[in-house]
Amino acid sequence: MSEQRNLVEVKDLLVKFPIADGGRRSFIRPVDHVSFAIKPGEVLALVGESGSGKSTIGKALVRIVEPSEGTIHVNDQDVTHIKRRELVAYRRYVQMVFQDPFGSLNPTRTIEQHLTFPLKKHGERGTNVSTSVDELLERVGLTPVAETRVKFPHELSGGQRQRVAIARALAVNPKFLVADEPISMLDVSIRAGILKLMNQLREDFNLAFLYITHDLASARYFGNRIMVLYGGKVMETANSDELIRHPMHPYTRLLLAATPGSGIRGALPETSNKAPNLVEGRKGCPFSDRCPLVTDICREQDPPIVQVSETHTTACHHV
Amino acid sequence: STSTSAASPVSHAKRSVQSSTPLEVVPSPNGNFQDNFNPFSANANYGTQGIIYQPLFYFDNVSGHTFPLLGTTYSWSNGNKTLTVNIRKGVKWSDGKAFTANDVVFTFNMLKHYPAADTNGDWTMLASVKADGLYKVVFQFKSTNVPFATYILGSAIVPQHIWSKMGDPTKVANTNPVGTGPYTLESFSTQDYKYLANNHYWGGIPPVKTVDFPAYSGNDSADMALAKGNIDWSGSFIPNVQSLFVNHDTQHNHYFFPPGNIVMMYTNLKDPLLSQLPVRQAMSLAINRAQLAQEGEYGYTKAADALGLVLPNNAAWIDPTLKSKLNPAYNPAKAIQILEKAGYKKNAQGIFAKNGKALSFTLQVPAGWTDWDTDCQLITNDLQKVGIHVTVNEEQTGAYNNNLSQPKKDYQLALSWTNPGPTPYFLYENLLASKGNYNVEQLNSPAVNAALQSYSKTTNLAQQKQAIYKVENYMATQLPSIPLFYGPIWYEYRTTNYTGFPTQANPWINPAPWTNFAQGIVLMHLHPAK
Amino acid sequence: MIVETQVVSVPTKKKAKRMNNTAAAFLHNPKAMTGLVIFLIFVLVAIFAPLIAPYDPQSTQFAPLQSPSAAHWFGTTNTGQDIFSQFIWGTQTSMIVGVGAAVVSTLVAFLVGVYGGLRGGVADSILNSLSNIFLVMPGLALLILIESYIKNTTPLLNGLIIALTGWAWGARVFRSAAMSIANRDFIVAARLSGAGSLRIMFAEILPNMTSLIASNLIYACLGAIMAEAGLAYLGFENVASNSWGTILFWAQNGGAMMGGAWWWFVPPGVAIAIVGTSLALMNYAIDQITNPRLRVQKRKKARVAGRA
Amino acid sequence: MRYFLNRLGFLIVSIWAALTLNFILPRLMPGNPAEIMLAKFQGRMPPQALHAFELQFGFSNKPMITQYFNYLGSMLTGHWGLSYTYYPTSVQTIISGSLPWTLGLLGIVWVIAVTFGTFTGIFIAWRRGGFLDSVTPIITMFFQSIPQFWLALVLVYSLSFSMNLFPMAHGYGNSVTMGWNFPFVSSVVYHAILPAVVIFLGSVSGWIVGMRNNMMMTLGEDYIVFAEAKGVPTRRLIFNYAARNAMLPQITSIAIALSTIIGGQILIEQVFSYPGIGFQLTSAVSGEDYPLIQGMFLIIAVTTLLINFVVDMIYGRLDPRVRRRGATS
Amino acid sequence: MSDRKPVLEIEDLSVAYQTANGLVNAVNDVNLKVYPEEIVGLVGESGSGKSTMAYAIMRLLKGDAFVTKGHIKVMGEDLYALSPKELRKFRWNKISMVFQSAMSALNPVMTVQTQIVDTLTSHRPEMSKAEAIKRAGELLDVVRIDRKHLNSYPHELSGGMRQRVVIAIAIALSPGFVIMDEPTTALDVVVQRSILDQIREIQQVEKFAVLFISHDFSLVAELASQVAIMYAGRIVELTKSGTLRLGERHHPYTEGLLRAIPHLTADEVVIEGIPGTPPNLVNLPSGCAFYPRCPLATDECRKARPNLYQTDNAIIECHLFKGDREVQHV
Ligand SMILES: Nc1ncnc2c1ncn2[C@@H]1O[C@H](COP(=O)(O)OP(=O)(O)OP(=O)(O)O)[C@@H](O)[C@H]1O
Ligand SMILES: Nc1ncnc2c1ncn2[C@@H]1O[C@H](COP(=O)(O)OP(=O)(O)OP(=O)(O)O)[C@@H](O)[C@H]1O
Ligand SMILES: [Mg+2]
Ligand SMILES: [Mg+2]
Repeated sequence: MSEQRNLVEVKDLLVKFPIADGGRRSFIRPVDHVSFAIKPGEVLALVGESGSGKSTIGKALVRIVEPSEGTIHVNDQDVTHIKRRELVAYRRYVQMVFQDPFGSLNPTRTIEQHLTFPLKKHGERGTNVSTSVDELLERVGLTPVAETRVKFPHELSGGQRQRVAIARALAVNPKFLVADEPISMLDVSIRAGILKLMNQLREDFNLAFLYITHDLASARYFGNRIMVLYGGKVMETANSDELIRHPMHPYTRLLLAATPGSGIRGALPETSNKAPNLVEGRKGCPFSDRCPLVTDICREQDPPIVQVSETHTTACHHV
Repeated sequence: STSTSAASPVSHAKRSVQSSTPLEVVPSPNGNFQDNFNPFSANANYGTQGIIYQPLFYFDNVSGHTFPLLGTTYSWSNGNKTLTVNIRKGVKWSDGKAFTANDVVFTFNMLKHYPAADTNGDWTMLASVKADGLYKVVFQFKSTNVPFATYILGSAIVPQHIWSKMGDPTKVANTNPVGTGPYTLESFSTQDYKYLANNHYWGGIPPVKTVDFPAYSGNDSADMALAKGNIDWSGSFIPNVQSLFVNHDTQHNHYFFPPGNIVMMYTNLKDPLLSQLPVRQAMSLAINRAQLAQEGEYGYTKAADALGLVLPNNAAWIDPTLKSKLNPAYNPAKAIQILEKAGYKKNAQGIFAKNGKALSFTLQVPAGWTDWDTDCQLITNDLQKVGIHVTVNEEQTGAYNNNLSQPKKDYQLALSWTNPGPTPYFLYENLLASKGNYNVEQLNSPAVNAALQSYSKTTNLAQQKQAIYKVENYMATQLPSIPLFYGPIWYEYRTTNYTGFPTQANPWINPAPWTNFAQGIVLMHLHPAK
Repeated sequence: MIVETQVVSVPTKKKAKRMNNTAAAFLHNPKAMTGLVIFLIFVLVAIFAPLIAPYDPQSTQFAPLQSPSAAHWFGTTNTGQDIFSQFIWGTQTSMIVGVGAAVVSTLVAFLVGVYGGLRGGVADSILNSLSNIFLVMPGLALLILIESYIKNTTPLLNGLIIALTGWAWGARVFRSAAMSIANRDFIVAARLSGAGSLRIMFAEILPNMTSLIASNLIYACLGAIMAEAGLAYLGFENVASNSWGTILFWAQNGGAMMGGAWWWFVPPGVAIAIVGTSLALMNYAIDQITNPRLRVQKRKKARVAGRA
Repeated sequence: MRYFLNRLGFLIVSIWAALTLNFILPRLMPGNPAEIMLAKFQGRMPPQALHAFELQFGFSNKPMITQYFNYLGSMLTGHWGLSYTYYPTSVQTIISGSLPWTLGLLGIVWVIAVTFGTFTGIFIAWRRGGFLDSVTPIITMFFQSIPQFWLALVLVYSLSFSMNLFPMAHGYGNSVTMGWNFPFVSSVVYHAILPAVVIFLGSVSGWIVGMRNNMMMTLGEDYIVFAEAKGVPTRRLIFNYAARNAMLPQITSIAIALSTIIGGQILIEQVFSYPGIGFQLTSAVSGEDYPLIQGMFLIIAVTTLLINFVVDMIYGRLDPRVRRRGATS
Repeated sequence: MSDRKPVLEIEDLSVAYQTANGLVNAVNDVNLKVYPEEIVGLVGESGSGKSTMAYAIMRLLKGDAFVTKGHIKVMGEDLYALSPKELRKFRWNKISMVFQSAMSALNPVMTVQTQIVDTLTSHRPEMSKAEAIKRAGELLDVVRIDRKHLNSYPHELSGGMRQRVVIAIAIALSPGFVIMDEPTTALDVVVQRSILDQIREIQQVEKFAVLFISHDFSLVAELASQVAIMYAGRIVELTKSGTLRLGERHHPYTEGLLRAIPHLTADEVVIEGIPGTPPNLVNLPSGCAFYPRCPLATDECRKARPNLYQTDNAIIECHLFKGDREVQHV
């Protein structure tokens, strides 16, 4: 796997959003110089707390939000700022599955309609379309197909809807899927099914994933590697097992401590509910406000990314 | 030189009884009032000209009578280029100062100095105005124009001691008017204003102590108030006046709608088709005027005569030889004959045409003048029957006026009014003289011009009549425009509180309360009902 | 490859479409049905006006000011026109104006609101300010201002003007709805699968706004009928045209009220009130249907109790 | 503060828009003001005087852009020109004479309608499903659907003309003198009753139904259930918790309510010969008095905009979320 | 279990919603006891009737929901027998509740202080304003929020802080029993954890009993001493939380849930979902509600509703446990 070329290569990605702040226009940076690469068939799990910029990275990848700086290469093509036709073509390569299975399907359209549009849009015609719809539904386990096709989203359960959403993403035969917390709104009993389905898709089609989650356990289960994000910056990246067993960054440790079932238990810092400051112009490590190890340097300087091992990097002054 | 003594068949009644019941007057529906009692403003409140300010003479166009007000007599000399007026003695301004010839001279010189205030255009004819002592004023004309004296003598006179300090008379609201008339302003508000009797009025003590002018927004609210007996004297239009007004109190509620002017169908004589007499004749014959008067005008008026006279007001001026032609004929069959004789043939649409030109016209009418709208509808139908096609164009009043009054007239047919005066001359001059103010049809007839010219040069009634006869003949035969019906003067009155209003039996003066100068005269003739 | 998950079909009584559920709820709502039936009666009258109206509405062939009789159900005017015929033709005009203006203004509102809400940014700011301005401008005053320059309008032109000045409220509603829908993931998903803006507006968003659109149509229709009547009554409409407003104009002009000719001014006024109420009823019902919280439950059992 | 500036900005922009609209409209129409003015005299004016009038009204042939800035300048400095119908009275004099009447009547009725509507809405929402809840909206909807001028005419005819219960016209009796004296004030109140009733009937329904619906929505909110659970007394629950929140969306719709009321009032003042702006506006329109029409429209627009601004400010006070968030309208 | 009088006693409780499609049986014949100072977890999938039960206990069911059957006693008092006035007094003094979503449980237009003070003064009219404010400050101390936030509006607080405020309001009158309906689901893991720690801390000080509702197994397992597992409106198992792991004897549904969660630290991660979807509550399956999804279902499961069986650590409603002692109540 490691010999393969990267399918997705993100370098120094930066996304800015304007915010209204006391009348002046200023910006927040939910994604602040993030770099990573994903190989075909690989799953990169992106964990981090709410508002840390996970979805924004995912959306930048499928080009729903416009990257402000940095580059995104997919299949060696620079897709950072492509427009129109190129973009449409690009989106046959990458697709996205969303968190909320209720919101990601149009309540007024049938399952069939949800699937036929992308199929047609990407060139399929006539009876092909119908067979393709059947195939897709079968592939995601929505049988009996004939019954499912004519249903409206509200007639399906959350898990079934999420399957439809995956089927829709698959309709264009992508090589890369951004899965933005696809199971977090689902019931425990159904989550496993979706995770297994995605696992299978990875194996069957060598599909690569950016798997966004805030649940370390599922990240470890599904992800080959885990990337921990805080305040728009990458804190730590490592192979899944490695990260869980040998967390280096204080934030990763905090996360693990908060996750039931982890060996690490420790007092959570008092300030643990303070949201990271994303406003452009802030200095130092974004975690410095909450970090138990914080020193002056943390507040002043961006920590450098330290290569701990071949597959393990972390960004902390104290490692 | 001839001296004309102003004849006044009805003199000011001198009476000492004064009733304190206010007289409620609604000249016409109105928006809110504004505090403006400037006699030189076209928008001054009702009564400014006549109840407060007065001219030297008032020339009535309904009765043809002349009422001497601040003047007593006038005479012409110097080849009818000099007009000498004797001023009434013993007149006081309502602030107690005496009125003299100097006030008259001042007023005219002020108009000369501020042409914008000279809305009668007095100085287009005047060369100079001079006082000859305290009670005589001499007007010098640039050229002879006897009838023009009506305008000059009819101009309101203001006190020198006040207006000399006012500055530009067009820019003042004159909220505290001081005049010579029978009343002074008592109070003003936007919804009503009141006049109070001027007990030092030269004509005697006014019989009505307070005259109240309330504002009514529309016909309906004014009509309701009228029906309810809240209004004594009104000049507003009422549909079904008999049932809606008179029947509420047959003993006291009265109305009388004397003809005020003539509503014409103007034909643009610059139009190649309309300039042809047969076309105009056919149109005139095809229109059922009686129906217009009955349906369009609620039967409140009559079909107009063919000569362009306002009858019976102008009855004294009818050319005896034209008596038979007085009533315009309604004869569609003959209209068709005339057109056929003139070489017109009906085309596929059933419209008469010659040389490929069909008799198809647009007829302009001001939007929202509902009675005229109905009239136009009827005219369209009438003309359609004889093969003349008319499309009605309802125009906004501004545009409509524009189209008719601009040097380049932009219309084919138009329904419009005429501007009459104490004698037919004024209407004719306006309508037919090449330079007439309302020569909408654009007639340019040397014969008519000459006849009118000869009228204006003389003070001799017989000569004037001869001139008028000529024009009457021209009207009857050439149809420069097509008279349809008389425009009525709306006038309702109630005799519960006061009597003495002009009546149908004795229409001695224009009875509408909105008639400037006449209303002051009428007020002096009222007396409290027993 | 096939993931073993059996689909337990969620029991639905019939394979009714979702839309039909709302429609069905509408049809089962007594207020809505009353409104709809009344409105449809007027629509039918409007459609079949030429067949229903016994006489030429403008013809002055009858005796003036007759009170209602078998020959003249609503009597005659002071110029001898048959008021019933005028009323029927007026129904047609007023319904065309109402429905037409409703459609036009809703369309404008939809385009402005949804486009702005979807697009965001400068375009949205401009469109939003524009609709806010139109929203706070006093409607009738604006109409009168416009009418003062273009007098003598036909009812249809008036309808158009009413529509073009009256879309702001709808645009505002549509915009906020579009904004909340635009943030929903299915719009993003549609875009990802290649849908363009137009498709998103009309195929993805529009069906999700049917109740808003319906309620806007109703609201606009009511507003247009009333505004047209007001304008006509003030005389800002070709008086030769035939609408409820012009009947009132002529009635007022002809002193109907004072002359006791109630048959002349009562029918148009009452008709407007009835049509208006029918529309308001439908609107009220739509609110209740689409917003479950507004629904009042008719409980068969006591709220607390429940001791079986 | 930010919210305030934002709203102020909107106020200024909309006033500018109203001004510009006011400038553009007459210039889009055929004919120029001079000709329209002359038309007022319906041919009674000798041509000799025409030029005089052109001078008086200051008709200009300057370039559009110059005219525009002159216009903006004079509008802002309160020089709204001279009325055609009431020349030489200035437009602002006329308006200042009628504005108090309109604002007075409108303000009082509006306050009554809002208060009554709000309380009724609260009440019927609290007793949802009750008799009043099912009947009140329908009755008020019916009244709202009646053309107001028509209702006004019917009432004037029946109550005033036939039954003598109320005056038929005007803002006060002609026999009283204006001022703060009892006869005048009572006469004003007496004259305002019928117009007020009509405006009230025409506008109250929206408030009732709107408040009811908002109340119902609010009553379903978690914080109401929570407050009820934690034992907040019913009265406080209804007014401080539910009604206060339910009123917020109502306040934003004040704009529409206000312009509806103004619209209705224009027609109604006409019927009652009420000496307000609406009556003045309609007569200005029939008189084609363009400076006056423009001034009227402007004052109506600006008044509405100002009231909206005030309402926005109140809204900001009532809803703490807004102050921060800035304008979301 | 304990001889003390339970703070909560639910007997055969059934709750239904009246809908257009028929009666939704959200809670069916539920029995449950909670003893003083005890934390009991209530776990179940979305829609299994957890919140409905909580509302029923609080007598807060609204509109179309009503208790069809059974009794609820809180501290020996039948809430449904109280007059509205008594009810208002009883609630919050004796039993309070933390709502599912803190954002919507706080009135957006009132400051934190007002909302806390309202709670206090509504029940203690004798309390002065100043006293109430002082107490409000103390309560914020308890949930570790800076007192300066007394004058904040809810939207000015973070999600975690809001939830703490709601908790503060819930314990304002020191009730003996607090229902917590998924108090942390909407929050971040770290925040969630710190709030849970706090709840535990406060609970240890104030000694109230808690019914803790959640759908997160591992969370509840750490917090509660006992866990009730709810499926389709029934409590299918009541178990000691320490035994919630694979390998112990559990209801097939519980086992399915345990298998469905990937474990953070386990060496080998295999997960298995429960096939199918929860049943329609309008017409429940005749026998065991779980049988359509149960891998071990027999014909009997389809026909008859199972009885309750007491195992070493749990009470389980399942035919598979026939060998164990049958009990009547949880
Ligand atoms: N379109 C946008 N405009 C402005 N700010 C945005 C926009 N989208 C996201 N943000 C902000 O960027 C930050 C990161 O958001 P993002 O959705 O990427 O977080 P996340 O890690 O996915 O959080 P969650 O776990 O809640 O989904 C947040 O503070 C959010 O408010
Ligand atoms: N107002 C209502 N009308 C009809 N059915 C309802 C209503 N509220 C809830 N239900 C139904 O009752 C059942 C139980 O709902 P409840 O809210 O108690 O579930 P829950 O276990 O709390 O779920 P969650 O974990 O999602 O909060 C569900 O099937 C739900 O669909
Ligand atoms: Mg996200
Ligand atoms: Mg719940």
